[in-house]
Amino acid sequence: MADKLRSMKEAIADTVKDGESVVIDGFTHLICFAAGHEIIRQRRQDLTLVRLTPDLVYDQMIAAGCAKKLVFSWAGNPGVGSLHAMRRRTESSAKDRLAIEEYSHFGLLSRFLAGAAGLPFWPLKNYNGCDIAKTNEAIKFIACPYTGETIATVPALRPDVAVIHCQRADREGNAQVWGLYGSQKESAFAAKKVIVVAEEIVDTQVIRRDPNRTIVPGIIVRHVVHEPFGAHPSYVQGYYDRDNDFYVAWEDISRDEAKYQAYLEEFVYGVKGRAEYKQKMDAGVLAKLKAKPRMSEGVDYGY
Amino acid sequence: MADKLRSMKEAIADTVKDGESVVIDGFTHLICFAAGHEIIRQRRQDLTLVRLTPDLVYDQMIAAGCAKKLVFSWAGNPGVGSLHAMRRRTESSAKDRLAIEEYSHFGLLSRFLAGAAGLPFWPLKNYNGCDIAKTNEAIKFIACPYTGETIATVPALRPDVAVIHCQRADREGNAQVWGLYGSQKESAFAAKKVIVVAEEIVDTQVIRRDPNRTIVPGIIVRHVVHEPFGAHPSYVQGYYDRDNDFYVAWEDISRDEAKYQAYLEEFVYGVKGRAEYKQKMDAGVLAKLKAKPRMSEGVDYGY
Amino acid sequence: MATEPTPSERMAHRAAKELHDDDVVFVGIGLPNLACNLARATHAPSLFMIYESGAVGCIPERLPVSIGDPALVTDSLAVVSQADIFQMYLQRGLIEVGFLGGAQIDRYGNINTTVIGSYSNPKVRLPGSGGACEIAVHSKRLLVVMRMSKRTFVETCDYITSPGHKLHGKTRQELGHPGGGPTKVITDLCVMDFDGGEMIVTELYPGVTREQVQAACGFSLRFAEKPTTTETPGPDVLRLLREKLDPEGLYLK
Amino acid sequence: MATEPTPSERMAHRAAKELHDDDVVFVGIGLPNLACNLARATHAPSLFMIYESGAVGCIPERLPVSIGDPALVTDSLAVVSQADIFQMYLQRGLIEVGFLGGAQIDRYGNINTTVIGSYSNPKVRLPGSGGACEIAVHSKRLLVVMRMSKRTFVETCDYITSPGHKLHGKTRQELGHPGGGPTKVITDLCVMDFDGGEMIVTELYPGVTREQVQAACGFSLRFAEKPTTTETPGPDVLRLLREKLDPEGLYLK
Repeated sequence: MADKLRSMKEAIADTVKDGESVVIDGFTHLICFAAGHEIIRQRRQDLTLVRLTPDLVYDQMIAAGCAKKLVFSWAGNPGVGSLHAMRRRTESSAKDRLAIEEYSHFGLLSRFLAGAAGLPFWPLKNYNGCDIAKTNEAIKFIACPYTGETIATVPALRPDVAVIHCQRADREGNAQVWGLYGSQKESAFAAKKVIVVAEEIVDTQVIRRDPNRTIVPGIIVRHVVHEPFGAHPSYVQGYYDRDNDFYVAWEDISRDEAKYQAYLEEFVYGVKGRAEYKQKMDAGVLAKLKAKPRMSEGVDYGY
Repeated sequence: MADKLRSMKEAIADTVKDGESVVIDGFTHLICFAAGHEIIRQRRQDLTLVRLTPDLVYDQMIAAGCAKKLVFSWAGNPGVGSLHAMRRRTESSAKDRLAIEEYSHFGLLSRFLAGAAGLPFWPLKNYNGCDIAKTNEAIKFIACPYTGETIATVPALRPDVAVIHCQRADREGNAQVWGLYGSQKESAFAAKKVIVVAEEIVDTQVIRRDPNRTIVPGIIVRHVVHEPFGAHPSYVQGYYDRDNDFYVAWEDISRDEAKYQAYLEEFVYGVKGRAEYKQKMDAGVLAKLKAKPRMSEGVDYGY
Repeated sequence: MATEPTPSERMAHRAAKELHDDDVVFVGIGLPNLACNLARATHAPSLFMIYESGAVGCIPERLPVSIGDPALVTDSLAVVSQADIFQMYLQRGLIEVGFLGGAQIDRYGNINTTVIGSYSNPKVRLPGSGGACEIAVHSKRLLVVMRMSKRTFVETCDYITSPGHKLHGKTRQELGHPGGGPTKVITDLCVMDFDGGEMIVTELYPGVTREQVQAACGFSLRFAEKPTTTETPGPDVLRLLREKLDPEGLYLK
Repeated sequence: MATEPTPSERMAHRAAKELHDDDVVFVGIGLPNLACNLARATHAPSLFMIYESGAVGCIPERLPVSIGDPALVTDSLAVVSQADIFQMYLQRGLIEVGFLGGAQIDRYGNINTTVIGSYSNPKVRLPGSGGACEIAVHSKRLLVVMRMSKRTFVETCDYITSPGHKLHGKTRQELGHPGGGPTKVITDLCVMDFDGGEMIVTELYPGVTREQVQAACGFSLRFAEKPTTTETPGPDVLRLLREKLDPEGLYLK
């Protein structure tokens, strides 16, 4: 069995190349900010960033000049405001316009589903007559061969890289997740290269004792990174809560380009990696975010 | 919250009507023989039986005269021999011919997927040039709207009834499964009426403590049945092993029509239900089948 | 405690009234979230809440700040992939009630959450659809919660993100959208139904006149012959909203 | 212990040789199951076994009696739905090696596991495809394990369940089948490769002649210029097979 454990620096350096398409998955839960920050530190350029909900981490990558294109379905700071770097580069006043390719959640998810399933397209009942299909020529329509009804299709997406944050993984990349799944399984199977980032690296025996929890098998994984606190300010069920105060505070930081760049200088360029980032956090914040245990019971796999 | 707990007798009487299509799901694991036997006892007729692997329970329903049609993808006694009642009614010597509609596993599964997803068809890369597509006109081909390549399609399947056996469920029908899933989730979501059969009925709190294990939500469930040992001679991970000796012995019983009917008389018509069936089992067999515990650990759902 | 409800509180209260016990509701962020939790705490204790994040049958101990809040997972009945949520729950037709808001809405209930201005060169870039388009396509009943103004209730949306009853000249039926389309629009001044696929004001908030409503709308509105007066939330409901459901004023700004 | 291997043992041993360490193999029931477990116990300890039942990365403590045996689940690396197995593993192209047997095979490697006689009025009704059709469509390498006879190696299959290199006049490429098609046929007399999409005998079991092989085949066979002699399993392998892997003789009849 291959030991795929690498530092985040090594994993990103070996995997993410300029001009490639990258998915850092997670839906509110398990968004790997640590990977996004490392991509910024390594000054990758011309990336196509793909994700249902770009969230702050993609906005930071856009602000840092890593992205040429964004493929997405909802771009905002949930419940708080906008992604300001993205807005500055997509509105009519923008100088260096960011290319965008836009779906609804179901449509972009369906692109992952097709890629993950090895099909060239995916069908969904959606979009007929809506402007999303008029402004995105990748969305097409076919007639159902049985009923004749109009069904939308989207093309398969095979991103170059997918980064999957999880609660635990072994050194081969067998990754287990509980709580919200997002589209982690689908983006991992769709991708050409997969990096698994785990809060904990466990012995393969731990994985084997509860195989129904594995969502990404090691056979599709290129590198494994051990990165505790790697999802902050996003969260990891059972480990730490979402830093909602940070998301609120971000609105002010990100509205102002100078403050934005100062943030990146201090918390991204100014640190070597996630361990140093965590050391900069306020102890009170860390204590507040720490999950209060709610253990499930085991189940019996015997026969 | 509705209490949907019923006896198997009540659940079948209320749910399965003559002429309907029925799925008793499970792939080797979790095949609900108890439901099949109750359908036989209630002398249902003209059923369309749907299932990837008909297994012994469908063969028994065929022998008992419940079925007019079989929709399937692999019909045999795995590693042992044939389904003899089915063979007697499908080979050229048959008098009262059973209608059959045949797919491969992937094709029939895709029919469930379409039904479960509310789509009229499902696409798959398969069948091109193969005789399965020539002898089953439900299989069609479309051109991919992006690449032009030929993709097979199958029509959605919406069975009238699905029976889902599981390790545990609450009284509302929230069902949790570990070990092999078969196509339980897909057939449950595809079906119009769902019966959940559980080895154990648990408090809803048990379900809520580990929500990632729920594969069928109560909102799609009509009745819940508590039926310990309900899958024998199939198995339930963590509860009892597959009765492989029975599957081997079945070859002799089922080859001979008289022996076959004698078996049905004794073990199906001759008992009121599963509890009585279990009482007829040899104590040594029960002891041998009883699962040796292999507990998994709990995980932390806190925040 | 001020006994006079704010417009947000009225909207949350009125939206909650649309939810019945055992309804399967696809909960969105913001006021819909609050409305659902209010309904569950009052007349609809068995309201079945599903979030597009994958949490099913949620009973959050705290008001979720986002639709992916960990409190939605803990003690939920099921957590499933988003692929399952969109395919097996929404597209399959299991969602009775969907909730949407937006930046623009027209008389047919078409909603824009994508751009103000032209799509290729927008004046304001909004978040986009998220799940809105498919929620509008598939929900059996669709509730819209929006504040009224001439900027938001418009003759023609700059962009149709989510389909209403008629778009670009075609009806939902002609387009094959399985859901029922918008059933109510709940605003800060009034409540609209749809009649023949077009918005019609059927309720006015206490003290609000037809003229005020029309003045806050960018298109010529139809009114029911005798609009009823929307019920005012009582002190119990206000206390619940202010002290228990949203003590930090996340949504009740 | 008899040192002379039986035909089944030779077939299991020869099939095992086709499996390399780290190969991702889709394991079927019967001899393929035994061959995989033999390979894992000898030269390919990291053989990655996936079963169509949904068990991934299996290390069964007992020889599985069926492909849905509980021993495949316990201590596996992952258990997934069959939808995932067929879509995300097989159709996605992750399966390196597939295994098939059958009732009939033709010179192109087309396999019949459905009926003998006509489909609508069969003389013998066989189990059908199961996963065989898609395994033949998608596996990068396909190993076929079958005993030879004029009834099984036929000019034309009564029914093509699983596609070989050419069927009804069309090649795999023309039909768009992603997998590589049959790579080896392992029989009780010899081993065949495929050359230009047609079967060619490249190995003979010790003591077996071309004439014997041709006599057991329903079509005119091609032979390599110098077929090699298939290696005979040594006493260690036989002991492993008989005492450890299949002590009850489930597959080694």
